[in-house]
Parts: sequence; C-alpha cells; structure tokens
Amino acid sequence: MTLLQIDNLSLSILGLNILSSVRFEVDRGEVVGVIGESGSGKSMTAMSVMQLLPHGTEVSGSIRLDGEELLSKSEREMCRVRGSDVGMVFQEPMTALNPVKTIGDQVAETVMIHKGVRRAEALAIARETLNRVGLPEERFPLTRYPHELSGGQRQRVVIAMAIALRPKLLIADEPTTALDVTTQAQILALLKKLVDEDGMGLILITHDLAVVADIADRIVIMKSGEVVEAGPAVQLFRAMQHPYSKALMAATGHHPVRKPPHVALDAVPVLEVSSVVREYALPRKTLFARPGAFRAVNNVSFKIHKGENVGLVGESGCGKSTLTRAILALEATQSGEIRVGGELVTTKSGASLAARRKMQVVFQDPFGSFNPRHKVRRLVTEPFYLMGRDAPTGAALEARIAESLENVGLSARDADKYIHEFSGGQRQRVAIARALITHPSLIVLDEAVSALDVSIRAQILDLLADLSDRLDLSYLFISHDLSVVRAITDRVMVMKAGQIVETGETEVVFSNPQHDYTRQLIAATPDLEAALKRREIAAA
Amino acid sequence: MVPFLLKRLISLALSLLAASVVIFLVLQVVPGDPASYMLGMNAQPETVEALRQQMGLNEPLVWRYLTWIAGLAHGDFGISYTYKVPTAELISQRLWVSLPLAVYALVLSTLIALPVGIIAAAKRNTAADYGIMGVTQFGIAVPNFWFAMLLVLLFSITLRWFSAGGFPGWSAGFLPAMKALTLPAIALALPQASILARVTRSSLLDTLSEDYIRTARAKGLTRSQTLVRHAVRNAMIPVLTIIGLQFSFLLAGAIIIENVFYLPGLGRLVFQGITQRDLIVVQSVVMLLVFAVIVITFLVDIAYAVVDPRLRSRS
Amino acid sequence: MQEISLTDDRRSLVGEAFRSKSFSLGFLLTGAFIVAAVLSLVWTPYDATAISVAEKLRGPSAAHWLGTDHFGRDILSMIMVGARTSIAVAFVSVGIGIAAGVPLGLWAAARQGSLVDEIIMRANDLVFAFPALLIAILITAVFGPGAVNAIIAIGIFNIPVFARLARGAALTLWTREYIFAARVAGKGAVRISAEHILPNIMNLLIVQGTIQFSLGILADAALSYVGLGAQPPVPSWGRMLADAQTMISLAPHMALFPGAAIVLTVLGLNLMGDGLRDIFDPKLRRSR
Amino acid sequence: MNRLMKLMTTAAILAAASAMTPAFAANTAITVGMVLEPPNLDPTSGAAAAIREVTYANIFQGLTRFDANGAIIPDLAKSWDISPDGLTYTFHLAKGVKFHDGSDFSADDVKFSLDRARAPDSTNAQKGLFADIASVDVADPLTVKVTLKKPNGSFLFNMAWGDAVILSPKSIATEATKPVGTGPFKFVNWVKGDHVELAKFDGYWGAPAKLDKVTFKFISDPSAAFAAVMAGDVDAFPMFPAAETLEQFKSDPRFQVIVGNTEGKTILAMNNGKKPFDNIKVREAVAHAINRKEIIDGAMFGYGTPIGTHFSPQNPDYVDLTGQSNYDPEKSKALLKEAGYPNGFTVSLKLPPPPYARKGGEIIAAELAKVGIKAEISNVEWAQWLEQVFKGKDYDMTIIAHVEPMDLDIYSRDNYYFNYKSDAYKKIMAELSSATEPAKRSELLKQAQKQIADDYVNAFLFQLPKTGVANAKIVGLWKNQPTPANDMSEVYWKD
Repeated sequence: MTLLQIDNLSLSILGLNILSSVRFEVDRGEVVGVIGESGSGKSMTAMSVMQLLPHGTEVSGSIRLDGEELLSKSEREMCRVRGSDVGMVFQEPMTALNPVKTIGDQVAETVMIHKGVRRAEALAIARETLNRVGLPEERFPLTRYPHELSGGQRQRVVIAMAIALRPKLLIADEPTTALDVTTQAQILALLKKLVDEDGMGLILITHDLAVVADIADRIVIMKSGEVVEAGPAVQLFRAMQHPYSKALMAATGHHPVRKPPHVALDAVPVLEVSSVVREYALPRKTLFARPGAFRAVNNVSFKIHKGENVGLVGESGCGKSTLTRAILALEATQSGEIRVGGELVTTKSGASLAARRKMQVVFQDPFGSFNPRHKVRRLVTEPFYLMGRDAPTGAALEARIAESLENVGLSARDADKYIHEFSGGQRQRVAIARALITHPSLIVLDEAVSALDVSIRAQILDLLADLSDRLDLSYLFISHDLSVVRAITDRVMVMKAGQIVETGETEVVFSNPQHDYTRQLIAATPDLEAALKRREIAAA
Repeated sequence: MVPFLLKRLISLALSLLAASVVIFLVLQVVPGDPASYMLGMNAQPETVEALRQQMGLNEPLVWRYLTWIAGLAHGDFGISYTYKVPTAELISQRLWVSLPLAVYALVLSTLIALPVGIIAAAKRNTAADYGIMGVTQFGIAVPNFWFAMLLVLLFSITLRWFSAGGFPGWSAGFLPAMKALTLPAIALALPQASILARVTRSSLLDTLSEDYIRTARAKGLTRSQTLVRHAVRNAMIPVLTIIGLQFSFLLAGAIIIENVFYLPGLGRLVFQGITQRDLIVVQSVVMLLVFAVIVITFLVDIAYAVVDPRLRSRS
Repeated sequence: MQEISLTDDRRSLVGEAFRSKSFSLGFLLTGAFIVAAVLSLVWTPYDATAISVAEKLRGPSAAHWLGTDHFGRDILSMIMVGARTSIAVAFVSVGIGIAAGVPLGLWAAARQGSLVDEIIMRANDLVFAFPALLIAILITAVFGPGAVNAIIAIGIFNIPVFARLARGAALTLWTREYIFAARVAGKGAVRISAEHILPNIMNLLIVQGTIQFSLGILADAALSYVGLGAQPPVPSWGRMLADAQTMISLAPHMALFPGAAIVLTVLGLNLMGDGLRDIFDPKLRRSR
Repeated sequence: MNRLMKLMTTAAILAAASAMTPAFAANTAITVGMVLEPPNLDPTSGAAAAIREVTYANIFQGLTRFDANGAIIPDLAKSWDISPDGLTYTFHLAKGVKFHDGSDFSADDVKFSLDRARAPDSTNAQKGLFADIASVDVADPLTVKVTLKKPNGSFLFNMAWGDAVILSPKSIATEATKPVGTGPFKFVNWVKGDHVELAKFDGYWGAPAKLDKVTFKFISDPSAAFAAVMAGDVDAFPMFPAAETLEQFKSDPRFQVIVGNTEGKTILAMNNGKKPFDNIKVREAVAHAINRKEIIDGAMFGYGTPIGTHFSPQNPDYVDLTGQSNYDPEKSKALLKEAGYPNGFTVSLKLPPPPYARKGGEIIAAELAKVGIKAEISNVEWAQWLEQVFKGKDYDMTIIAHVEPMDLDIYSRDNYYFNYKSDAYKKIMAELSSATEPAKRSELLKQAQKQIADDYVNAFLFQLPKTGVANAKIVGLWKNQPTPANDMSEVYWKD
C-alpha cells in the first residue's frame, strides 16, 4: 500500500477553483518533487494533506495516509495526525519560528503535544533531534532563541520540529527558496539523509526543477491547479510529454542567444570603481568604548567597459547590495571613487546628475518598484528629471516613450495604463523601459529577474540580451543566482565578505574556478543537466 | 544591556529636563497672581506685595526655576501658596486617591478587555465578534464624563446604591473607600476597556496570521492550544504599550471624572491649582505626571525586553 | 500567488466604500450631523440663543422635540448649532495636526537617524508625555477660553500623532524600490516626499484623520464641559452637558440628548474610519 | 381573645422598642456640606470665605462677633468702655478662656493678634479694618486698651470680622493647617479634598456646644450635593448649590429648606471710566434693559431679592430704589438714542466662575441684545478676574457679588474698578465716617444709596440668597449670612 494516495482532489476557495482532480502518490522512503510556478496549486495541495486550509475552502476527492482517509477526519483527529504522522517544513525560516520561545521548547512542544510526556523527557528528545539535524549541543543549546540563529540554522530547527516524532510523511514547501545556495545544498542533503534514515516519504515542493533533480525519486509537475505530468524523475526529465513541462524544462536552463560582445577596451570605461570602502558603525559595546565598524565593502575596484556585461555574484550579506547602492550614489562611501563614463557619481555637492544620466537601474521587485498612483507614462519618464531643461517635451517626449516601450516589447498605448494592470513580467519590462528612456550607457540590474517565475525569467533574459546587442548597452548584473549570471554576462566577479575574491571571463570562471569559495558556490548551485548525468551514471 | 539602560536613562533625564523648562515657562505666562487671588477684593496693595514677598514670587525667574529644580532633585516640591503646606505632602495625599483609582480602573479595564478581545479574535467574523466590536465602538464613542453622569443618575439618584461623589478617605476603611471609587473607576474603565479590547483583538489577529502560528498548527496543536501557547504572548506587546499609555492617562486624565465625582485626586488638585494660581503645585504635579509617563514608557520598554528575547539581546 | 498591491484601486473607491457596512452606517450618522450643522446656518426650529425663562426645563413635546433647557432654550436648535461648533473645532484641529505633523514626520523620515529626526521624535514623545487635558486647560488659562484656543489646544496634540504616523509610513516607503528609482533619477528628498511618499500615505492619513476627528469631537466636548470651549451664548455640546449635570434629576432629557449627539457623531466617524481602513487595506480586502 | 391579646402585647412591645431606638442614638454629630474647600484654615491671611465658614465662631473668636441677624455682640470681650472722644476702647476680657492647646488666653494674645494684623508685613486680607488703630496696650491680663487715630463709628463692627479673630502666638506657625483657637470646637482632622472634622472642646469657657462632632464635607458639584443630601450623607447644606432642586426638598418632610439673605450685593458693574459707559445715559439705558425677575428666575431659580442700589435689603436703612431702574426696554432704547447710540454698540462682558455670574450673564447678554447692545461673553477664572477686571480695570461690564457687609465706601475709593468719580458721594462718605449719632448715620446711608442709584454707577441686580437645606430635625442653623460663617455652637438635633 502506498503511504500517501491523493485522488481526484479538487479544491475551491469562495467559489474560486484552485485545484482540479489532482492525483499522485508517495511511497515510504520516496522523495516526490512537486514542481510548479506561482499559482500552480502546489502549496495548496500540501496544505490539503495537512488540512490547514483557509476559511471558505471546499475540498472533494480523497487523501489517504496509510489507507486512512484524511478528508473525513475531524479537526481533533487531524491534530493527532499533524506533527506526529505528517510533518511540514515551510519556505520562510525567518518567520516560521515563534520569536519568543527557545528552540528547545519549540521542538519539545511537538513531543509533548503528541506523547504527553513530561517536559524533561520531551527536551531530551528535542536535544537528540536537534543533534540529528546538525545542530550540536555545544554550539546550539536548547536555550537558544530563533533570532540568534542564521536562516539555514533556523530551517534546521523547523525540520527538527517536523521530524521529532519520526513522521511517516514529511512535506517540505519550498524549504530552500529563501536560502543561499550553499545553505540550500546542505538542507537538501539533510532532508535526503533523514528520508534515508527514517524511511519516511518526502514531498518536496519547489518552483525550481534543478533543486529536485538530484534527490527526487519521482516528479509531479503542476500547472493551474492540475497535474500535467508525473513520473519517475530521470525518465520524466529525459522524455517530457506535456508542452508545459517541456517549456518549463527549456526555461530552466535557458541561455539567451547572444552575439559576441565588442568590448571597447580603449575608450573611457562606462563604470570605474576604485578602492571603494563602505563602513557601518556598530553599536557601542560599553558606554565609553569607541564604536566598532563593520566593513560592508572592503577596498573594491573594477571597471566595466562599453558593450560589456558584467556579473556580480555573492551570497546574502556579502556586500553586493551596499556596493550597488554606492554605485547608484544612494549611499556615501568612506573612501575610493566611483566614476560613470568618467564622471564622479558623488561630488562635494552631492550626487552628480551628469553621471547619473548615463546610468539607470532595474530593481528586483516588479511590484514594489513603481509608484502605484502614477500611470506608465509618468513612471517611465521619471529619469528625465535628470536632464532638467534638456528633457524632451511634446512630440519628442511621446516618441521617446513609445520608443522605450516598444523596445521592451510593450506598445505605446500602454503608456496610459496604471501599473496594476500589468503582470509581474510585464512590470519588469516597464522597469527596463524606464531604464532605457534616457539612453544610458550602463544599466545596473539588481537581482532583476530573481523574483520571476522561470518561464517569465527566460523571456526577460532574452529581452535583456537582445537590448544589449541592439543598443550597445553595458550591464552590471547583480544576482545571487549563478545560473542566471552565467547565462547573460561576459565577465563575472565573485564577492565575499566585502571583497571581490575572483573575477574573470564568465565561462572561464565557471568551468575552472580558482578561489575556494567560487568552487563551493558552483558546486552548491543546482544544475539540472549535471544532476541528471550523475544519476544516469549511478543508475548504469 | 547595561549600556542600553544607561543610554535610555540619559535620554530620559534629558527629556525630563526639557519638560521641566517647558512646564516652568508655560506657567510663567499664565496671567493672574496667586497673592491677589488669596487676598480677595478688599486687600490693600501693600498686603498683596507682602504676601508675594513671603511666597518668594519676587525672586528672579531663573532663580525660582533653579530653586524649584534643586528642590525637586531631593524630593522637596516647595510650599503650596494657597494650602501653605509642603506640595509634596499635598501630592502624596492626592496620590492616595488617584493612584488607587487609576489602578482600579486599569484592572477593571484589563480584566474586561483582554478576555473579550481574545474571544473576539478567536471567534473572528462570528456573531460574538460582531457583537463585541459593536459594543466597543459605543464604548469608545461615549464621553466618560457623560457616562459618569448616567451612572450617577442610575446608581446614585435612582437606585441609591452608591453615593454620588466624595471620598471618605482610607481611614474610613478599605471597603467604603473602594465603594466610593467604584463608579468613577467604571466610568474611566469603559472607554479604556473598549480601546484595549480592540487593540487586543487586532493584535491577536495580526499574530494569528504569522507564519509561526501555521508552524504550530502543523505540529499538531489545536486552535486553542496555538492561541494560548503561541499567539497571546506575542500579541501582548502592542497591548502592553496601550496599557502603559492608559495608566499614565488614567493618572492625569481623570481630572474630569474626579470633578464629576468630587474626588480629591491629583487631577482636581492641579485643576484647583490652576484656578487659584497655585503655580508651584501645578508645575510640580504636571512635572510628576510627565515623569510618570516617561518612566512608564521606560518600564514598558523593559517589559518588552522581558516578553521579547530579540530586544533583550539587541542592546 | 495573486497580485497584491498597496494602494492600487483608484477606480471604484466610492463604490467600494459604500459596499462596506461600517462605512455606510458611519457616513450616514456623520452625514446627518454635518447636514444638521450646515442647516443650522440658515435655519433652526428656534433661535438657539433665545432665552424664555417661562418655558424652562420642558420635556420633549411637539413644540420642542427635544425639550428645553434651564433658560427655556430649544435643545434641538442648540444641538444643531452645537454640531457646527464641535465639527468646526475638531476639523480645524485635525487640519493643524496634519498641516504641521505630516511635514515634520516626512522630514524626520527623509533624514532618518539624523539629529533632525532625533529632535523631532523626542519632541513628539515629550508632547505625548504631557497630560493633554491639563495642558489644554493651561493653554486656555493663558489665552482665555474660546473655540479658537480649544482648537489650538487640541491641534497641538494632533501634531505628534500625524508626525509619528507619517514618519512610520514614510520610512517603509523609503525602502521601496520606486523610491530608489526616484533617487536614481536624481530627485531630492522634498520632491520625493511630495511626489511619491505623500500620495501613498494619504490613505493612512485619511483613516487617522477620521479617528482624530472623532477624538477631536470628544476633546472639544470635554473642554467645553469644563467651560473652556466655545463661549456662551454660542451653544456647545460639552457645555450643554455641564449645564445639564446640575439638573440631572430634574430634567434628564437635558443630559441625554446632547450626550447622544456626541456618541452618535463619534460613533459615525469611527465607523467611517474603520470602513475606510478595511477598504484601503488590501490584506483585509482580500479576506472579505 | 387570648390570641388577640398576645398579638396586641407583641405589637406594643415592638412599638415601644422602635420608639426607643432614637433615644439610644441621640444624635450629637452633624455633617455640614460646603461647596468650596478652604485652601487653608487661617482666616487672618486669606480672603476665601470658606475659611470663615469652617472656623468662624467654631474654632476662632474675636473681641466681638456677629450674631445670626448681623448684630454686634460681645465675644471674648465681655464688655467694653469707649472714651468720650471715641478714641480709646477698653475691652474687658472673659475669664477662664483657654486655647485648644490648653494654654490660657490673656490680653497679650489680643495685643499680639491685632499688632500682627496691622504690621507692615501683614498678609491680612482685610488690613483696612485695622488701619485706624494707633496702639494696643495691655492694662492687665484681662483688660486691653485700643487707641484709635481718629474716631471710627464702625470699630466694634470691624472687630467682629473673621479676619480680626484672636490667635495664640504659640500656634501661629501652624494655624493654616492645624488651627488653634478659643472657640467651642477644636480642630481634629482635615482630609484634604474631602472634609474637615471638628470636635467639641471640653475646656470651652462659655456655654458648651450641644454637638460632639462637626464634619464639614466639601462637595462642589450640584448633583453630587443633591444626592448627598438626599442620601443623608450630609445633614445640612447651608449654601446649597443646586437651588433648582429646592422645590423637591420642600415637598419632602424629611427636610427643611432655609432661605435667607447673604450680604452679597450682586451687580452688573460697568466701567464708568470707559466709553460708552462714561455716559450716564448709557448706564441708565443698561439699567432699564435688565429684567431682574427674569434673571432671578432663570439664574437663581426664583431665589434672591431684587435691589436698586448697593445695600442689603435686610438692613433697616435700606431704601428700595428698584423702581428707578425698572425693566423698560423702550425707555432703554430711547436713552441709547439720546446718548448717540441708536444702533447700540458692542462691549465685553467678563464673567467670573460663580453660577450667579455665569448663568446671569447669559440672560443679561440676551436682554441687552434686545435693546441693541451686543455683550460678548468671556468667562474668566477668579485669578484672571482679579487681575484683569479688579486690578487692571480692563473690562466693559462684569457681574459680581460684593459680599462684604456695609461696603458703600468702595464707591468713594479712588482707583476702584468701577472708575466712578463723584465728589458729592465722597462728601457723604466723609460725613458718615465721622458721624456717630444713629439718626444722622441712617440719613447719610440713605443719601449714599440714592446717590449711586441716581448716577446709575452699576446696574444693581439682586441680593445673593442663602438657600440652604437641612434635615428637618436640625435646629439652630442661621437663616441669613451676615458674615461668612457656619456657627455650630447653638445647633442641635431635636428628637
């Protein structure tokens, strides 16, 4: 008998259909990857198993765990199932833990709720479980509070809570999405280890095919509340049937076609960063001690030439965001110079308009980067403020708006819409249109595709590649995602602890990393193709 | 923690200093002379002058300020102009009415508001929730002095269960004294309880939408277990702020209620002080109230740190 | 994942508003009093200041719907004119709070962490620390009682409310990417505050404004109850209650009607505020 | 039959028992309500009437005193001789008088008290009472000789004021909070903001008080006062603040309502030194525009005697001049026209806190409006009133009750806030102060009353009533209030 059997599961919230006839199964000791983009219903499927659904939800079909129908269980009965038979791990480790309780208490709570044991006993089990998930007693006593742990460590605590009673089934909903790549690799390894040790079933929900490629035994691909394709992992990856699966697969490893760049090494560099230092004051340790300083950017120098796309990669906290803000003259530096097209971005009298005119930016969040009260016309023309009286007016202005909207694949008519009328991908196009409107020589792309679904991401990457070729633009492409950087840049810089540890031609760095850290990063980055090859070799 | 406390204490002292200057200066521009007030219409000018001299009103401004502050520093609030007793004594007498009244009202309001707010949140969007929220809407809209009048009309004039005002003193016994404070405390507590219940509800709803609540549910906790073990304590932070603010409000804001029920509290003292131009009393009481608010805010901050370990270690 | 945005819906806000039961009821109540106040400019059943001692302390009747007071004045007329005073005092004092508080808050937010920010916020805390009613009494002791001084006294305490609100909301917005975009476009703090921040905190200001408005009505009632609001013969709700207090056993109607007027107006404003908050808050809107 | 007998005996026993109950609880304690709490209890250094209402004739005594009808009678001085030139008063003091602290009272205490009151650094609110004293000499422990600078017809009257009581030098420093006097009651306790408690002084030299305990309870809120009396928390409220509820007490057999007069002459004062009130026609117009009955009905609930001049109607020398300033709006309008104000004018009307002023002011403003005078009301506190109106003379009109008895001389004072200047009136006053012959004095007093009425110095409204309510069983309360006092020495409960 299979461990979990989902049959014909349909679900609607206040009349809105979320899931229709979902069907898949999970066996003991089996890892099932459930893959889908936003709105595919993958999380709602998981919550249906847990029976933790919002008010006004109607469910039909069947979910059987070990042969027992979960949908017909009462709330009281479900409470006994949750945490005991089925554990769950969530996406956001930063908020998934109660901030005012110690990690020991939180793990022990699972035990006490279900086993009715005394606190001391529950704490002993909690200790043991934390050891299992890689939080040894010396460094992680039970009395730690969540805020004293890093994101990865917190995720381990959440996992410990979910597996403390060795459940039959573990559901992990995007467990690594909020984590850095190296941490992601560790958490995935931990989950795999736990599955092997306890023989439990694991549903691993993710939007990223590459994440599950290594460990999933079977794959379920969902779209708009339906399962479009399911099957054993390697076979399914190698022989996709459904067009959506194929598109998803293609988008995941998408490399836009790019012309070889013609880099003008002799001209004035579009961006020149020399010996930049940015420090933050730390709070005083004692009242009279001098406050210490944290060096977020430590003596960084580099150049970007005309026509060149340069990537800046690093994990969270490495200083790449601070560096970006410094380049954009949004933040002061303690020493060093930043020049755009030969002009200092920050002069004594503040940020230089002349330098800024040559540089534009595209941010990560397609929802937060526009004032919701303005129309697209006003949004995309905002950079003209930099040109003061030189800004075009009248017909010239209309032409520029049309030009930049059309450049990004929108139409001139879109200028009179509000931003909420656009989808996430379209908004990112508007953001690019805004960046293009002053005809800059450099565009800073700050995690510009990170928030997008893979298929949309592929389209935007194509657009960026195309623009760079056509308009002879230079990009500074900042991202934590190595695969994306690899796809779009000519040169890459790897940043760690405020310093650039390695720099070089993208392909050279990726195929032959020199620095230990670079190697670590590359090894940790999920790579679908490589993973499949490994598994095929192992199988053979 | 220690540097954090020190820093807070320094800013606290600076605030108090600023407050004392503001209070002192404001009172200097209040027209009217305490000496003339005391001596009435038939007084001769030189008599008034003699009294002013005796009260120390003829000293230079800065000197009076410094004497006052220096006195405050070691608990000497000066001698009341009209009552002719040490202001500290007056204040401590009145505090024995205002403080118990504030505590009484606060206890009432908290005892009513917390359960009610929690029930409303737990039973969100049910008839109970709508009912509770409707009643609290009314509670907020009712001016407390009007409510007090209605209480007097019902309980004192019609039913004669309580006396319509006055305070027999604690020497009359605990129960009679508490009885005299009951109607005023109810009048004060109703709007406060309404506000507190609403804050409790919305804070709890916010907490209930947190991720860790979902985590707790996934662990197998029932709804009520989750509420008790995870939500309530976390939701208490904003509630604590409001309770702190309310306490300081009750201490000072009861002026009108003290007037309606003729309670010899701090509010009345300062109100009388203003009409009698007994400015030394007024400035001392206002200073004391400001001090109380600032200290309570400080204590609430510390209470946060107790409730929330994140704040404990941040410093 | 559905698309959510903070302040998107501009199209059918009015329609949306009246779908909210709270808002509609609140609008109705508040509207009734505003209409009464406006109407009182041109017509009241009787002259609200006309004394007719012979007809004093009459209960509600066909001639005097809400009865007469201790001078024989018509209570309905007095409530209508009193609505005018109360609403005007509360409205202007909220205006003072917004006019002074919002720029201060925006300024503090734009210079977060600087000395200016520190001074503005500490000054705010200080104002909050003062017992409001006492200070209002002191202010009127200095300048004399009257509607204008009541406005000033209430207005002063509205300033920190709006300053804090504006600062808090603006601080969140300053981390929004569209603000970064505007900064990259070279716009200064003043321009950004006016162009991007202010319009996007308007919703919050409107909600808070409604609540402060209702608190202003209560504060005005309290002040005029202790004799510090609008001066006689101009009727004010608080003073009507103060007059009624001595007669509460003789003529309870004198206390009931003005009190009810205060409660209903404040209730109306609060309901409107609640309704508006629900409408503006997309989190709540989704869940409905 | 047997059963009936039994029943009847039981009833008789019950009746007897219930009849006896009051006898067991012979009531010797009284709680007296007062509107205002005294700021302190030293009548020699503050003007507040409340101080006297607690202490006068209860704790403190003077050489002479007022009786219930305002007549001057001996007190600590059991008799006196006046020298023929009227300059020397020899007071013979009562024997066996003790202060509450147990020390003996003697002529030295009299000298001390009078000298203290007239010293240059004295803070006595009525220092003028002592202005004519040249010297005070102790002849022997029971005789004091007071020498005046000039004859003063009202010297004995002056010595009866609460401000002229005799204190002990030993307790002078704590008089404000723990008063020590020679009266029938001694101070026990003061719960600030609520009540002052007095107890019978066993060492009293005169007829002992009938009550053992007197509590003065302070209740300023009229509805609280009403409820307190109704509930029996307060036994007597001599100056009851809620006159509107007196009808209710009148119809209730448990209570007696005592309505009398105070010395408070309530006037609408006009600034004679300022336009438009420098014009007598305008002042007369104001006087005719005012309907005293409406004011008394509307503001005082019908209590109060109309007056036409600045003099108490209960005084035998009072002249009723109300007809001279009768309510006649038409005449008022005509006068305004004559004075050059056909369309009236706008003036300020400053109102101090007492209800007679605040309520009366509203009615007067409405009445003045009918003849075209727009009076803009501004409510002021006492301190402001003293500062702006009384001291600064910065006002157009105000309403105020002058509570000092026999204060006609204020109209002769230069620089008084009325800004009234009349040589004719000054002459009358000068004659009065040296006149000793009763008939002559009476004639001069009448002339003075007429003079200010003819000059329409102020609009004279009504004599402030003393509206009291008390338990029907209380006997001995004053009806009138010739001076602020609640004399408890004669009060007792009848059964």
